[in-house]
Amino acid sequence: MLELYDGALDVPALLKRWYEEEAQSNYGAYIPFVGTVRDENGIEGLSFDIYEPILNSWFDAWQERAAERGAILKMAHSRGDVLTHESSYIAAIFSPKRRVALEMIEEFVEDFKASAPIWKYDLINGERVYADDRSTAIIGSGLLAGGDA
Amino acid sequence: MLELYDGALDVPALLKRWYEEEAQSNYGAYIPFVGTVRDENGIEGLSFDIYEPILNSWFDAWQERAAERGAILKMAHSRGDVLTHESSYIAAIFSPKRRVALEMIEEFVEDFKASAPIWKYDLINGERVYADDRSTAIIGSGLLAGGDA
Amino acid sequence: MVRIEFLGPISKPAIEMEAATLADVAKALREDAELAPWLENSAVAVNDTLVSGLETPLKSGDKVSLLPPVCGG
Amino acid sequence: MVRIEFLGPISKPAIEMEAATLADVAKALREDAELAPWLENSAVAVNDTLVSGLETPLKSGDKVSLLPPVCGG
Repeated sequence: MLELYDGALDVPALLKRWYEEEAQSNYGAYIPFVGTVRDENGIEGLSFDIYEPILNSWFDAWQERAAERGAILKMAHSRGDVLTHESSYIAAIFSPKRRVALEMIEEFVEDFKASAPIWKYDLINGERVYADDRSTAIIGSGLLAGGDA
Repeated sequence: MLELYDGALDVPALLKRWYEEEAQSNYGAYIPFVGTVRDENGIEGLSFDIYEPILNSWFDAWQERAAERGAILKMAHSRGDVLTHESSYIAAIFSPKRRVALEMIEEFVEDFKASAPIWKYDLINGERVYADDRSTAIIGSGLLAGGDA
Repeated sequence: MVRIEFLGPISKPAIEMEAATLADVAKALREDAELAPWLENSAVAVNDTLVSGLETPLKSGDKVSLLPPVCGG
Repeated sequence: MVRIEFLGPISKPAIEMEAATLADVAKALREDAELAPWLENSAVAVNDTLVSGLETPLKSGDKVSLLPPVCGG
């Protein structure tokens, strides 16, 4: 249910395949969130590094949370370069109930932004520049720096 | 941006067309909400009546609210019969910002449920049965019933 | 004459009546016992705009719509 | 020997060292001035599970990963 692709996502194909996969599952609500690279600050695009082992366990934990509410999650993300106006991220929830879907897609996307082990770089003149100004330290960061050891 | 169809929606086609319509608009977030008819209570499907003049003005007012936040809305809904596991409703927001998109899709869908002049019927043994137990009186209802005239 | 339309599940044909305000419409419709539950739970639009007061003035050609409880989606 | 991996933008090759706890790893990494800002803002995983205490025991073959600030999407 977690799919990683080199380069930009084929958004219509993913949205269609996921919809059809669950067409007979009796979910009443399907909410995909699609993230597209904006043309801003003169970038040519973005580039992504992913650490898959922890991304997978993070996603599996979310899938369990969704299951407790009768819902399922699907996610796709790009590795490497994605140009402006291309899409790098889709998160989707299927749920019997509208309220669960609306609440969980927001929680899921926000936790993804704060916790998923993915690193973003601006593509500027063909170079990868770490997007440190838009990045978030994972909760518990700084463990190795303290003066307490 | 408001599209009405007789019968079920072609969800993959709508999601694809809307995505492609805005592919160069520099929106960073695209969130469609897809509503599908659940197989429950032995229904064969649902059926819908729509009062278009007020639906259009309701939608136009929401489009203005979205524009104030740099976003746009698209919506499709079915008229008439939609069978179980078919889809009758898609609402979508495009926004430069993730937070605006996540907040507005929820507000929009909830207000749609409470205010949009659409009436739902269960299809049972080929008959339309008004879904009064799931319907919501529009704010201000009862004006003509009061003892104050 | 104003025209009164009953939307969605009310399933009653439109009627026409003389009315100077929405209060006149309310008074006439309350005489129809079958309409009583719908009057309780319906919103009212005049010329496709929702209204909130019985003093709303009406003129010949106006359209009054009763909107019973909704459930789109 | 435990293996220390630096993920994403830290762009430093993995190293190996003797360490009985995460505190030993911390002590060794603090000697590398270039790493100081990353130690401040990185989370730490042992064998791909995030950990929160320096007393975390390590054994030979363990993998310690430093995860700098993230930004998926």
